[in-house]
Formats: sequence, C-alpha cells, structure tokens
Amino acid sequence: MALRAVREVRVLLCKGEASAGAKQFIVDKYAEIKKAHPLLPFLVREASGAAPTLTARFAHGVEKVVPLSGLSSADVAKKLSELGSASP
Amino acid sequence: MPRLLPTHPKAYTSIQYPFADQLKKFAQELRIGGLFHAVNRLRQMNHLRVGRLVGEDTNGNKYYENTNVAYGRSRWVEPKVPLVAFEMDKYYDSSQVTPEWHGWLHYMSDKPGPIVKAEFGQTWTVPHKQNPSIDRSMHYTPPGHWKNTLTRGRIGPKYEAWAPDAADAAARLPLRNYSDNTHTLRIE
Amino acid sequence: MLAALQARAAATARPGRVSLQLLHKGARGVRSSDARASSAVQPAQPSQPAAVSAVVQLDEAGFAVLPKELPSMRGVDFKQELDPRYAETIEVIIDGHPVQVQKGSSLIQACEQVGIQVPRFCYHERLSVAGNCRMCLVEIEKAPKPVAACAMPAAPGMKVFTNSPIVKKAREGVMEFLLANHPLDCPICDQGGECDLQDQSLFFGSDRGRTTESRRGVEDKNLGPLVKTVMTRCIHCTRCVRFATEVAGVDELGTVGRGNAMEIGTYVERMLDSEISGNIVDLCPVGALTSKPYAFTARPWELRSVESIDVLDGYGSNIRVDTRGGEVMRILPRLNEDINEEWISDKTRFAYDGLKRQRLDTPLIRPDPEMPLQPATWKDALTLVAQKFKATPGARIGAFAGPLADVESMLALKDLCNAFDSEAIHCDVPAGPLADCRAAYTLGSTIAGVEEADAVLLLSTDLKREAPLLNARLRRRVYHDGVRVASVGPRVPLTYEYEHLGDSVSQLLELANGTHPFCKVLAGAQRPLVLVGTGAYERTDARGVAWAVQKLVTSVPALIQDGWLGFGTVQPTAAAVGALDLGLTPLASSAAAGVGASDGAIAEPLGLVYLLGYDSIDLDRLSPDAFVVYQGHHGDVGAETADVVLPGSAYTEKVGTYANMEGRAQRTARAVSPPGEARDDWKILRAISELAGKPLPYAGVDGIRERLAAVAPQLADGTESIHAVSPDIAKAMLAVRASDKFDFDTKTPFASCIDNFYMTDAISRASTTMASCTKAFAK
Amino acid sequence: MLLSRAARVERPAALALTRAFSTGRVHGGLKDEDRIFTNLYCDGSPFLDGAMKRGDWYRTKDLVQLGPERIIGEIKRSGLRGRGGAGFPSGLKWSFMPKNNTDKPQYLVVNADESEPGTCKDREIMRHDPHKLIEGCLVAGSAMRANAAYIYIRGEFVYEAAVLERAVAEAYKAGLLGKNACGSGIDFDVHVHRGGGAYICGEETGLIESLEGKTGKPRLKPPFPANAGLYGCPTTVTNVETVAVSPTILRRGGDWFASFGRKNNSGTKLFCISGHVNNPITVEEEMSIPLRELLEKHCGGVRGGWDNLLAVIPGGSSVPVMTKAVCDDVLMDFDALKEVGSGLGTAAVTVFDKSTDIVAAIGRLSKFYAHESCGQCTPCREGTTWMNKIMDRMVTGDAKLEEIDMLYEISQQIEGHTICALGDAAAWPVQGLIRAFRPEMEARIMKKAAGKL
Repeated sequence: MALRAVREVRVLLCKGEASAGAKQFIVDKYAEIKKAHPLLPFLVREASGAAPTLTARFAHGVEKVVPLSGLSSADVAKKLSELGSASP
Repeated sequence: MPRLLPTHPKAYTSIQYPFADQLKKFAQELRIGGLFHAVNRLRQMNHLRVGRLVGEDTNGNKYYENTNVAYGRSRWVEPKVPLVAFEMDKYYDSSQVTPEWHGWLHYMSDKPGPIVKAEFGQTWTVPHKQNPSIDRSMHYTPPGHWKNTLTRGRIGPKYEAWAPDAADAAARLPLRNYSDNTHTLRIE
Repeated sequence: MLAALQARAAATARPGRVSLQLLHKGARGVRSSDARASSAVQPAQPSQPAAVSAVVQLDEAGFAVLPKELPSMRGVDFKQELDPRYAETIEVIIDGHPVQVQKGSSLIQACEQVGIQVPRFCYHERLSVAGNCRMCLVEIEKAPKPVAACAMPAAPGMKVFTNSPIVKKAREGVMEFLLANHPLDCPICDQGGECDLQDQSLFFGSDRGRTTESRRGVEDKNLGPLVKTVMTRCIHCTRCVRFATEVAGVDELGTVGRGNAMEIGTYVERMLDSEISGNIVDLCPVGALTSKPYAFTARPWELRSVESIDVLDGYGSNIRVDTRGGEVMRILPRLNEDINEEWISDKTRFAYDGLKRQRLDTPLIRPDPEMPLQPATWKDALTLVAQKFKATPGARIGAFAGPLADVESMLALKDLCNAFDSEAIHCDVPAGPLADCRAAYTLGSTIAGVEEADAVLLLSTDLKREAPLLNARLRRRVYHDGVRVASVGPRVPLTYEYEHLGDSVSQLLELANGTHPFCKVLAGAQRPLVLVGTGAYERTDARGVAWAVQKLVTSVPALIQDGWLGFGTVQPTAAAVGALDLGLTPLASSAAAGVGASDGAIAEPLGLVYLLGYDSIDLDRLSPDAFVVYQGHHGDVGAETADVVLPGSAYTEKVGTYANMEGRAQRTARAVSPPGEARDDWKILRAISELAGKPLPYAGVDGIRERLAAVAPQLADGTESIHAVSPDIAKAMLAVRASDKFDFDTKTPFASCIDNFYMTDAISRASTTMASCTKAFAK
Repeated sequence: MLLSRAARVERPAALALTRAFSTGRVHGGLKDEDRIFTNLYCDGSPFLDGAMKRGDWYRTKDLVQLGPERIIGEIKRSGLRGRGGAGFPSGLKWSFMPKNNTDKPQYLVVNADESEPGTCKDREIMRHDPHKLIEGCLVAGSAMRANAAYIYIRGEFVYEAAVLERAVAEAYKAGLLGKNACGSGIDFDVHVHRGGGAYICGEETGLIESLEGKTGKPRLKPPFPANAGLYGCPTTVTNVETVAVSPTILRRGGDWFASFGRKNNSGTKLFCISGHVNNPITVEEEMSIPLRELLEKHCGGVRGGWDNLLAVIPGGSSVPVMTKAVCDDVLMDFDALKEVGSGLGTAAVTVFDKSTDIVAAIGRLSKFYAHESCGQCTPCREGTTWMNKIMDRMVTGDAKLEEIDMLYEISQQIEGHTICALGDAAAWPVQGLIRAFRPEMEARIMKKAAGKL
C-alpha cells in the first residue's frame, strides 16, 4: 500500500455493525501499514453515532473522505489503496 | 328669650381652640420667667412644655417630667444653651445626656440620675463626655469629600495587564483589593 | 417583614410535600402499592428509566440518524436501575406517607429520597457518619426518645415523624445549644448568606435566645495560606476532620480537649499539607473555615454563577465560576459523580487570581528584534502574521499548542498550518506509545472505573500531585477493599500504603518481560490497572519506555478485555487528550523524526513559529531568525520571546471544548469577558487565515463545531460521555511496535512530570495564592 | 469480724414499711453464710491462696463445662440484673452474643472504670477479692463464647490494678487461665488494661473506643457492641460486680440468688454508703433492704439522728436526689427507687444531713459533668456547661427566679438527645434538685435580691 502523497489518515468508526469491516481491517492490517509507513499519522477514532469514514489528507490541507458504512475489510483496504494512489 | 336652663359649659375641642393649650403653657412660662423668658422659650423650642424639674446633670442639662401627658412624652431633657441662642442644633446633641440620666430619660428605670449615681457609680469611672462630632470641625470627611482637600484614592484595575517592560509594570496601579480599602480611601 | 420571612420559610421548609406527590406519580420512585404488586410478579424488576424518544430516522445508507446532541442521561442512575442489589427496597412510613427506600439506607437518606429536608450539620453523604450534631433528630414510633436520623438505618415498616412536636422541640433545643457558644458575628463572617447555621436556625430554631452567659473563645489555627480559620465559630461537626482523614488522607486535623473546651485543630502547630485541602471550606457548615484569598471580597448574593469546567489539570473537574462585575471572585466545585464527585483540587479552586495578573489585553508587535514589544492594533498584528504565513514555506512553519489550548483553537491552528502545507503542528505532550490509538493516551478505565480495579501498577507518577482527586479515589479503593498498589517511580507519599518496586527502567523491563513478582499479581487480578504518568516519556529513552509499556500492557490479558481497559495514561494537562485526538503531533517523536509526516523529510530550521499558549519553548532549538507569534492570555515565557503577541482568552472567558484524561469532552462557559481587546482563540486563527488568503471553511461557532464533528466526533457531541475504545482494536494497535532494540537509560530514575503542583501553567504561575502555597508547601 | 460489724447496730424495733413497697417480707439482714464477697474488708489474703480457702476456683472446670446455654439459663433464673447502673437483665444481655460466629473473635470487656462519684464497690472487689472477678471472667466469658476478657481498670486505681495484675499472673501460673483454662478444654485470656482516667471511659462504647487506643468518645448505637464492639468484633461490656457474682450464683444455684430481694430485683448487692453517716461503709446486703435500715444497721445512722436527714442520692451522682419524706420508707432496689423518681444506679448511697447546702452539692455535681463531658455531641457539650454556669449562680443566689424553669427546660433539652447516657446523667441530678428543693432555691434567690445574703 503506497501512501506516499498522503500526509495523514483518519479512520472514524462507530460503535455499531456499520463499521465491523473497518474494524476488522484495523485489527488485521494496522501493523502492516505501520511497518510500511512508521511516521504516517494513522488515527483511528471511535465514537458512538459517528458515520464510519476514511479520511486522507494530502498536501495543503486537501482532504478526501470515503464512507466506510457496511464495507468489508477487503473493501476498506481497496479504498485505502485507491486513496494512496490518488493525487491530491 | 330668657334661658330656662343653665348653660352647659362648652366642651373644649382643639378644633375650636387650636392654640388654647399653647397659650396656657405660654401663660405658665410667663408666670415662671417673665415675658423675655417666655418668648425666648417659644422661639427656641417650637413645642412648649411645662413640667416638674427632676434634676440636672453634670453637663447642665435639665430633666423634666410631666405626668399629665402621654407615656413617652412625659420625660424630656432641655439642653443647656446660652440664653440667646440661634442655630439651636449647634448646641445640643443626644450624647449630652449623661449615663446616669439615660435610664430615667428612656423609661428604663424610675431612678433619677443622682440616685443611679449613688447606687451604681464607681470611683474609677471617667467623667462623661459628649460625642465630639457635634462640632462641625470635628466631622469626618473622607478623602474625596468636597470639604476635604485630599483626593480619593484610585481603585485599582480589575486585571493587571502584562507589560513587556518591567519598569512599566511597576508604575501601574496595583490590582484592586476588596478586602483592604487603604488604596481607595487613601488612609494615611 | 417577619411574616413574609416566615411565609417563605414555610414554603421552602416543606418541599417534601411536592416531591412526595411527584414520587407518587411515578416520576422516579415506586409507589408502595405498585411495588408490592410488581414484586409479587417480578421480584427484582426495577422501574424503567425515562425512555428516550423511540422514533428512528434512517439515512440513505439505511443507518439510524443519530441526533447531534444525545439526550442527557444525567440524573438517571443506571447503576441504581440495573444493579439488582439496588432493587431491594423496603417500605418506611415517613410523616404518614408510605415510601419505598433502598435497603440499608439511613433515615436521613430515606427522608431525602422523598424530598423531606431533615436539618443536619455533621452528616455528609461522602463522609462517615458521626452523628454528633444531633440536629437530625426524628421521632420513631415506639422509640423512647428521638433518634439521630443520620445514624439510624431504616427498617421495614418503621414509622418516622419529622415534624412532630417532639422533633421540633428537640431541634429547637439543639439549635439553642449550638448558638449558645456561637459568636453572632454574621455581619463580618464570610459564610454569611450561605451559612447552614443561619439557614437552619431560621427554619428550625427558636425565635429568641436565652443565653446570657459569656461565650467561649477559641484561638484561631494556622492551616496555611488557603484556609482561614475563625475557630470561635466552630460548631464541632467534625466534617473537616473526617474529610482530612478519610478523603484527603492527612491525619493532621483532629479534636483536642473535651467538653466545652473541645477544639478542632492540628495537634501540633502544622499546616494542612494536602492538594485537596480547600474542600474543607465547602464542607464547613459555618464560617469557621473559610477561604483565605476570598476573605472579605464578596458576598454570595452579589455573585453571578456560571457552570464551567476546570482546565488547570487533566482531570476536567466540574466547577462553578462565581463572578461579580466582570471579575472572577471564586471557584467552587460542581457535582459530577463520574469525575470530581464534589471535590476540587486546591489549584482549581484558588488559582483564579492568576486570571487577573499578567494578562495580555492588546496585540503587541516587536518593531525591531532589539526593541521591546509595542502595543499595536489588531489589524496591524494580524496582517503581519498573515504576511509571514504567506512568505514562509510550509516546511518551515511550526505550530505549538500549549497546555490550556481548547480543542476548537487547536483544530483551527491545525487546519491553518495544514493549508500552508506545514505538518509540524505539535502539542505540549511528550510522545507516548503512539497517538494513533486513543487507548494509548487516555485513561481507558475511566476515572470512576479506577474504583473497580483490583490490582494497580503506577509507573513514573506522583499521583497525589498529578491528579489529587484520582489519587483520593484510589485511596478509597485501597482502604475499603484492600487493593494492592505498586509503583515504579518516585518514592513519594500517596496517602496510602503501596509497594515501591523501584524507580529505574530495569524494574519496568522486568515487568514487561513477566519476570517481576508483581506480574503475578497483575495476572491474577480480574481488573488490573496500569497507570502511566507522562513523566515516563519525558526521558531520552522515551521510545524504549513506550515500547516496554506496550509490551507490558499486551502481555497481561486481563488489562484489555471486554468492558475493561486497564491501561491508562495520567495526562497532566487539559489540552493533551484533545490535541492528540485531533492529530497534533507529540513533541519528542517529532524531534526524533524530524518535521513533517512524509518519510525521509529533513528537518529545516523553523522560520515561523506559532505558539498557541505554549510557554515551554526551547529557545536553543529556535533559530535566531525565526519569527515567533504568541497567541495566549498570559504574559509568560512565550510572550517574552515573541515578535507578535495576539491576546487570546482564558478558560473563564470563552466557550471551549476540553477533553479530560479519560477522553471526556466537556465545554467551558463564558463567565466574564476577555480583558481589553482579547478575543476568542479560534477566531483569531480564522482571521489570520482570511488575511493570508486561505480562509478556513468555517466562520461561526456552528461551523467549527461541524468541522470538529467531522474530524473528531468523539469530542463533538457535547454529551460529556466517553467513547471507549474497542478492546480488539486497542489490543491490535498497542501490539504494534516499531522495533525491539532500544538503548535504555537505567541510571536516570523515573520522575513525575510535575515538580510543583501549585505552578504548572501560565495561570497558576501568575497567581499569588499559588506562589504563597509554593512557598509554604513545596519541598 | 463480719458478724461483729453487722451486729454493732441493733435492728430498729419498728420500721415504717408502708405503701407499695410492702411485700409481706422485710428484706435485709443478710446472713454471713449468704455473703458472696467474703473478703470485702480484707480479712484474708486477696491472692490465690486466700481465694482458694474462700472457695473460689473450686471446680471451675465443671462450671465452664456446663456450657453457654445452661450457664445463661442459670443466670436468667437467678434474676441477676446488671450492677453497673442500668440494671439490664444479665442473662438476657449475655445471650445477645452471636452463637455461630466463626470468623471473628468475641470479647468480654469488664468495665472496671469505676468513676461515678460516691461509688466504691468495684475497687473493693478488685483489691480484696480479685479472683472472684477473674473466675467470673472465665465463667461469664465461656457463657458468651468469648475468646478473651479485657478488664478495663480505671487509671487512678493504681493499687487495685497492681493487685489485679498479680492475681491474673497467679491464675495463669496455676493454669486457671490461658490455654485449656482450668482443664476445661477452652482457651481463655484475661488482659488488664489501665484506663486513661476519664469518666466517659466508663460508658460502654466510650470504653471500647478507649480500649482500642482512641479518645474515649462514645459510639453511635446501633450497631450495638454485641454485633460490632471491640475492634469490630462482638463484645459484651459488663460491670465488675456482675461478673464477680456469677461463679457463686452457678455454685449455689440461681434459685438461691433469686431468694433474696423482691421479685425482679433479686440478689445481694454491694452498697457504698458515704456522706453524713456516722460510719461510711461498703457493705453487701440483700436487695430491697429499706434505706433506713441500711443506714442505721450498717452505718450507725445519719449524723445527728434520722430527723437530721435532708436528702439522699441513692445510686451514685447521676440519679435524682430524694427528700427525707421519700427516704423514710423507700426500699433499695431498682423498681422501688424508680417508682419514687430516682434510681438504684450503682447503689452508691450519698447521705446529706441538714447542714448541707444541697444547691451547692448538686451544683458541684453539674460542674463534674460539665468537666467530664466528652464534647462530642452538641446538647451535652454545650448544655452541661450552661447548666453548670446557671447552677453556679443558683448557689450564690445571683440567678433569677425564672431561671429555675429555664434550667429545668435546658436539662430536658439535654436529656435523651445525646449519643450516650452522660447527658441524662448530667440532667437528672439537676432535675431532682428542682423537683425536690425548689423552695430552697427560690428562697435563696429572693434573699439575695433582698440583700440579706
């Protein structure tokens, strides 16, 4: 997963079923991502009532938001790599 | 028309004779001290009263009683004033009443001053002094009063601004202090 | 006049009637007959709490749309509703009304449940029962004499009278005795207007006194610079003694002498050395113990109260700010069972005079590096800063948020710097394990949850100074349940007994490797708790320590389990959790990594340094040509180094969100106006962005809240709830370690992150009260 | 010698026993063979050799092995009431101790903090017959399933404590206490604790506090000591005399003990007579003995003859005073004295003849209570001092007539509103004075007002 242009990743999770896949993604893939990008802030935040989203911030404060509601772990991985390859 | 029945004496009403009792008292004063005395009294006190002299205290005030009037008005003090006095309030003050007469005057006891003094007087008591503030020159005027040349102190600011310069900060007024008013009143 | 007073007294003295009717309508309690009926069918079925509205709206994706502000659940005690222990009720007849009360409660609590006010002086819910004021005497049917309601447990079928002639006579008698030796100096007493003795003698006392005896005089005691004593006013309720020994854990207060010569005092002339000593001022029902800094400054009826949050430490105590004429006159605690109960620390209570000193009230500009700062207009100052933003390349812009920064301003700061392509946005927190996972920097167990722990390990923390009230909770746990506490760190008195395992890294490594004997205790516990002070990360080998802590935490399975997160960091500042939630970078890790998030970026000397209330700037690391902007409310170190000073507002002057050490977002309230030309912090940053040509996409307070909800929803809803981290995520994330090889500094002992409790931030450093405390108490 | 003391005064020919007290039988005149405390006047050695001779420690093993139920049953049959003042039935009190308690030790605490003014019965037991007490500890302790007994002895009783400590050491040495006490199979320890010397330490819970090493401030009840007493364990606090008589009751049978005195007031009792009698004495007598007989038989009568009697405090300083009219025919037991508005208390009879300034005497008592109040609860702390101040003025006659009523009201405001009974004890003498000697107080005030005093 190349996240070269990404400055910061924020994963917001809710407490419900909607973010089950995203949670599974964190549990499975967090270590891998962190190994590849040890200095990339990869913020995982949970809040009841929040809409599960994946936010990537690029240079000059440009942010891209992807909703994660109901996505499976593999879907989330795909979304993340899409974001990583995207140019801001 | 001849009167068949003897006329009943007219009942006295203050409405009919508004000054009757005052005149009567004036007449009594006339009898006591003559015209000058009576006129002077009328001028000095706008309420004439006549009563029994009970006694006199060390300040020269005279204490009178008239048991024929209502309770609460039956005892009074006549302060010692010069014979011809204008501006009466210059001369009397309630603190002129000496302690031994105070009780009698306020119906706290029926013992007049000399008896009180004999019963309770101690050898070590200091002589009674009236409140000195009756004298206008003794009146307290705080700083800022129009008669006081001292200006009132400035109450400090509610917050103390940071000054980049230390000398600047030292020159500022100190923070206001509610528990200590020495700065605001400039008490020296 | 008197008649009016009496009418008022009568109206207020019997609130019981009203509440009782409410209760019978089923608002909170159970009507006795209903309870009997229901108990026959379902023995332990508590009544339902007030139900939340049931209409659910769905969004496009089919998920429930949750309200932005969840309905407040305060006032509904879930513990009470759900715990079957609390469902056991008994029937007591109070003043002829049959009422259901919890089993085991005292009569005074039973009366309180139904809203009948029983007068009391010595009784306090959070202290042990003394029963010595005898004011709460009530009559019980068939009892030979009136009994103290505070000490009498309610028994089934007990008939209690709180308003009978016997009770009235007893109260009058006790009140007469209390007043027999009480000086009638109400006009010069600071307690006047909020005095229990005044109120209760009006409501329950006789209309005249009979004593003609000379009154007792007692010498005043010196309890230090915070608590003023006028011991002649003391009515010997011993609340202060019980608080000191039971909650604060200092044994200095006690009663000396007997009979009428009994006095409250320190046995030997000694000051009350406790971080929570100020609470005895609130506890004292009369004016015997009053606040020394507040003495003779205001009367309670002149004050306007605003309910707010304290930010001088990371605890987030709920406070009430009392103001008069735009000045903060005093700070009092507010009840919050989950955080501070009803206590606050001395710094919270007495540092308010720091809000009046050293204030920045006008923008300042340094025209020349050699010249002092000169007052300027907002326009000039902001334009200058905006120019600098435009002129400096993003990699050379650095921003630092201080310990008192609110979440909104930090968010605006981050957005502003990001827009100028800067990544060096730091907060005043030493780097812990990692900021990615919320479990790594908050108190996972929650503050109230500390009282459920059954084995506690403290690492590099002087809990008594870093979080005095958390320490008091832990003390209660130790004393009531005999929980084992061990500490690796400074050997300091914590007011209870604990095992001191050592103070060097080697003990931590033993614990992390599982070779230390205390590991067995942690492993055997149901709910173990590891509390780490941030002092552990203020070291040269911070990354190694963080690695060891992570290893320790993941090696004990019970530490992270469903419903229990036994790993907590004791954050000493109010800004810390909020800053890390937003993604501001901790300091040390950025120093190690260089500036910027991208791999391999090279640190350049900063050309524009933006300090948001940040006063611990390292001047050596600052390049001499750096342009320093200081935005804050106090003229401290930061303002002295600055080239431009922008006056912000303190926590009593703005509405700001703060997250406390357990991650609970709370909002302060605006009690007074900011001094002079000072402004809200986030608005200043918004104005700079406007002038710099890259306006932030929010203008009003609603806008920034919306943005906050998008970035950090756990801080946004304002329901003051904690959003706990899921155990599996915490476990997975805390297990990740960058490497396993570290150099450890075994020579340097673990130390606490604060050395002087009374002076930790710009406000408390400016406070003269805190200065005198430092003089009196600091080692 | 005992006989000679008793026979020194002849029994008055006719005693006025009338009213409700008449039971058909005249009580009093306890025979020597019925005495329990046979060494009250130190005729023999107080230590183990003398005690053995007097029959103490005789088959104590069998007494202990009777078992708790039978011992308590026997005590209940004897009708023994607590000798410390309240007169609570002892058998009942002992039976309150938990029976199936396995996790906590149980204690017997003997209240030897005898500080009631006028009372000197326990010290006679402790210095002249200590083994009675120690044996009683073992017997009573085993009856209430106690593991140990604490004798809390008043600090001022230096000699008594020395004797008691020596006696306890003797008993341990002889195997009567400690492991397998008397060979009965139970382990029982007796500790002697010297008190701090405050009147309030004689109160049940104040004593427990003091024993625990705290200031002797009475605790709130409930919980009662039988549930949570010394160190939070079940505890029974009893008076010295109650404990000391129990072995003899068991040896001679409850019916023997119950044969003395009127119904519900049975047994023998130590009376301590002090004040204006010719021969002040502590003597063991039958309960329900007429007061007059007690005084005339054992004390040589009131100084100056019976007609010279002014008043009597029949039960220690805390009970109300009785006038001569009452004293003429009152019986010395719990119920009779309660009926006349006083109480037996500790049976410390203080006699006042007509030379007494009774107001000053009661004033001194209220000074004592003001001094001894522990200061914990409001009515007692403030009220006793206030009463003392008023009584001081009553003594000199400087008070006002209305203040007598006020004093009575204040004493009623204290009574029953305090944590312990000291408030009641302080209030009762003053109430008794006002009830019995109000004219005397009024006369003094009026005399003073008239300038004749």
